[in-house]
Amino acid sequence: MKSYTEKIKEISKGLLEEGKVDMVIGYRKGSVPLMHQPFFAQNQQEIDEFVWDSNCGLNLANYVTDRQEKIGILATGCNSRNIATHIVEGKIKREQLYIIGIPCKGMLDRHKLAAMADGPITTVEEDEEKGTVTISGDGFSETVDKTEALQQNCSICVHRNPVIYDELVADEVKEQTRDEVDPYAGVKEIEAMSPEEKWAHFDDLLSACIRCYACRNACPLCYCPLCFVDESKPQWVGKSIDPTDVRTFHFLRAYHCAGRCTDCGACVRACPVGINVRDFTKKLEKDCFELYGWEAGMSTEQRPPLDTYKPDDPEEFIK
Amino acid sequence: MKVIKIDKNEWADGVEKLHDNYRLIGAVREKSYHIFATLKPGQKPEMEYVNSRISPKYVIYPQSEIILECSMDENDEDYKVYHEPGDKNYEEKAVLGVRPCDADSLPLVRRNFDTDEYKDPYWLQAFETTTLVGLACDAPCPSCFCTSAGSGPYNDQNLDIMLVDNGDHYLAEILTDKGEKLAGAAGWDKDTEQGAEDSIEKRKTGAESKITSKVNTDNLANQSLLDLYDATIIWEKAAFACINCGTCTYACPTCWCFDVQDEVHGRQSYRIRNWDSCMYPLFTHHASGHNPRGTKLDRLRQRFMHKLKYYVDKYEDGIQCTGCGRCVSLCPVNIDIRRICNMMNSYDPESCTCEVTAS
Amino acid sequence: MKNLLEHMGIEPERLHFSWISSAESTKFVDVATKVTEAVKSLENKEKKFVKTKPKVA
Amino acid sequence: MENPYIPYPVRIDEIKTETEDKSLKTFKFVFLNPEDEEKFAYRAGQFAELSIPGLGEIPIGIASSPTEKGFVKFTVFKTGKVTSYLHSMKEGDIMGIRGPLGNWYPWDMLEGKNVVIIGGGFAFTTLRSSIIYMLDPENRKKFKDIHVIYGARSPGMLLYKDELEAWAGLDDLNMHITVDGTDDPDWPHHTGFVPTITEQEAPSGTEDTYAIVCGPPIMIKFTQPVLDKLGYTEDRIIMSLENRMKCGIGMCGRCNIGKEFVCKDGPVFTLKQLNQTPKEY
Repeated sequence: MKSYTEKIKEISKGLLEEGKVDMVIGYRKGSVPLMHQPFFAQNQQEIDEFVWDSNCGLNLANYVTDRQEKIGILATGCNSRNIATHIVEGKIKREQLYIIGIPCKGMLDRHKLAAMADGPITTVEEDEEKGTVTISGDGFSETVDKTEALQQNCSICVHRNPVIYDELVADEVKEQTRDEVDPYAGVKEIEAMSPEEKWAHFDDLLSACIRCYACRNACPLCYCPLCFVDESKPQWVGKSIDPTDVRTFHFLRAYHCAGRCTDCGACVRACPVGINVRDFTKKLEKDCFELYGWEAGMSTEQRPPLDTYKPDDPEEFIK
Repeated sequence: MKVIKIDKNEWADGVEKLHDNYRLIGAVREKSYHIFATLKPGQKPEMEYVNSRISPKYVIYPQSEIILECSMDENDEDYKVYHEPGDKNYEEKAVLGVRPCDADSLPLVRRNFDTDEYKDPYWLQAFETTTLVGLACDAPCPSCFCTSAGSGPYNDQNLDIMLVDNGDHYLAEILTDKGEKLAGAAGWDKDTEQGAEDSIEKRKTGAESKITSKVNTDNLANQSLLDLYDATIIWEKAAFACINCGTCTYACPTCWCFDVQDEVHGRQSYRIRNWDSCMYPLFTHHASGHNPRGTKLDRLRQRFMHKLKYYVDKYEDGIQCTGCGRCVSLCPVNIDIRRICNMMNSYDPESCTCEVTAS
Repeated sequence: MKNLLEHMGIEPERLHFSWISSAESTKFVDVATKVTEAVKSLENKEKKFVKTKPKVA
Repeated sequence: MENPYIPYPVRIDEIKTETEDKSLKTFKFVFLNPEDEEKFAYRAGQFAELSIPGLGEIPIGIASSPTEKGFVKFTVFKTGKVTSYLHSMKEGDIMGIRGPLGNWYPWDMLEGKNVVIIGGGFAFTTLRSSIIYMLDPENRKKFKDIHVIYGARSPGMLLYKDELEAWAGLDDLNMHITVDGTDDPDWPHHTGFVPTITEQEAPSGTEDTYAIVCGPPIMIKFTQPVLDKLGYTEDRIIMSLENRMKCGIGMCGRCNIGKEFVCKDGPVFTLKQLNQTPKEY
């Protein structure tokens, strides 16, 4: 990953020096393990703070919404798909962006690792040769395969390379195929449940929700100036932590992401209480793939399926 | 102050007895971390845990709470006349194993809810009926900075009892009448052996030495409020990263802001108080459309200025933070209050520069 | 919409989509009756997404 | 322990539409329990939360004067969810009032002084309260010259028209009514913006002259330099602020400007105080 970081710095330097962009958006080293900070650089000193490794989880597409400047931006596979979605939805212009493509090897799951650790984690070390991650803290040290330490969305990811970019920081990584990994294994588990079991599953899933809206705000798709949960005329949903209101919020938010979600995992990563919000969104992603053959953000030309009508759209549900 | 010894098996027996007299709240494991929750009959709190994910402030100040209710039926006596709900329950409760940093947040919050002019009956009644059995903290996190934020891992100032884990037994400081009463109800009264207070002191020094990160606050009161407010260098980068979620405020033991919402169900209307967050644009949004804190930067600055400057000036009693470190470890974009605090403390308005620390 | 609602535990019988023109009053009555009966015949009577008193402190 | 969240139940006694666009109505409330009126003892400049069960509360300045007994009055602009509903309510309907809240104009300090009241648009409500209060025979002798400068967009948008006319005829009050513009060739008052009329009509800002300014931000912005020029120092300019509020008692945390809460430490501040806080209003 060192080579990635060096290359990012080199490209950023060139972009700023040549005046091609006004700022470059990347990450700087975080003050706690597993958490780097989205950061913009406008000079050499700031470029020097850039870092790239498996702790750059928050989707940077969030940071270009409606911006007017010319921007250099790092983009992994999913980030680039969200940038493409932004372009399609008119939230940024392609010509404003210089996309520094990052072939991605996945991000570490901060919730999973915290749960594995026998105490607070103070350091995380990655051995790229061996493909392992070592977490340690006061009186413990544990080494696991990186594949086990990855965010779930990363471990099943089939688009690790950016779909749009101006320059890559390294050669493309090998893509996982749908034969090797089943992106929908988690969804299928829930689909196999009875209605009661499903209801109970989501009750349990959401029981810890504190409605901080980190999932929504970490999501690059959630850029509405006024979210439906915040509207008062009419008020669509209550604001307390009543289970019905909490579920309504999650259900409707997921639905607003249907056909647009790239499964970047920012929502899950941001959640302070570790709720797998993807249990909602992944189902919609699966349906869009199976019903419409659609994967979000693969091109800057096509609008998402729920945004368009075709005479041959499936309509079995209408009786 | 009296110090007694509670063998760990006596602890378990005592907790069993306490179930009869108190609603007990303690740390329980929720999936991969701990939260504070009401214990079921017979259930014991976990005493070996990294501090709870979200602060236990909701024990006294629930995230959502019905504060008033009335009927919407013309035939009822309380038709459209709001009154306190009839089913409010302020039974005696005890929090077992609360950390000193969380207990130390209560007087900071109290000064908001208990003023000369107005008293919040809900917070105060819940607070007054709560006995706090604290657990001195031997397992601080890397994000903890309580020792430089007016608290400390062995700070017993705001507890009724403080337990110190001493191997096969707890050494228990009985600090208040409430604590005395609870110890009595649990049947804990064994004298300590000689040197107990020395062991506490020794453990305290050990725990404190584990806390290596700190905030500098000595210069905050001297800084000009408007200079800090205008110090772009402090706010710009953090505001860029901020996604304006409410994680920091909801996890924080010293944040208290709330919203009030009316809900009608059937023929009954409820006035509900919900936690709110200064991070949300709607928090200050006028009906006219104008928003005095309309940008991310405004809102992020409000949170830190509130805790580290406005309240330093208002109460002249230090920062509105006990150093529990939750916002540091939970912020999805790593905005670190320690870093911001040190920047504010060291800001030089002449040169518009400040010291930037690693954390 | 239907898929996600079912996914989180709403019984399929509780959800129905029909295309009914404003002129098709008989079809509307017919569908409404069928749906009501389908819901009534469900074993699980627990009300979902129905809020009576907010479940808060 | 007194519960500060419980409103006093009131009945709407009278509703009067104030302006030609019907966006402003004055509500006269009578307390359901007569003893509540005493508990609701207020000073001119304070506000209260109007509470509509099932919808919520809104903070509104009290438009009646403490010298008017038997009722309280509020003039409400229709803008959000609660105010829109309030505008649809009828005489006889039951709702609630919680207060009085906040501070008031510094009446003790203003004793023996000249007072200039400058108001614009629908921010005139607590100024009405103040004028009625000062004109009360018991109180009038406490103040020296009183000037009132009040402007609205057009004659039809002026609040309290009958009272304005009555005040204009008084000897012990200098009333200056103005409108931005009018088609009425017989309009007997000023035409022009409030800052301009202030420059023409307001007395100079001597040591014993104080200005109370209430109005939309744009009016305040342009009136301030005029007052400067007239010699008003920042500690003799008094303003009333509005911010989004919920609790009204300094607890819910949203209306602060720096370390002050607009709801509890305000809404009345001197310009001097405001110059020491962030401009978050």
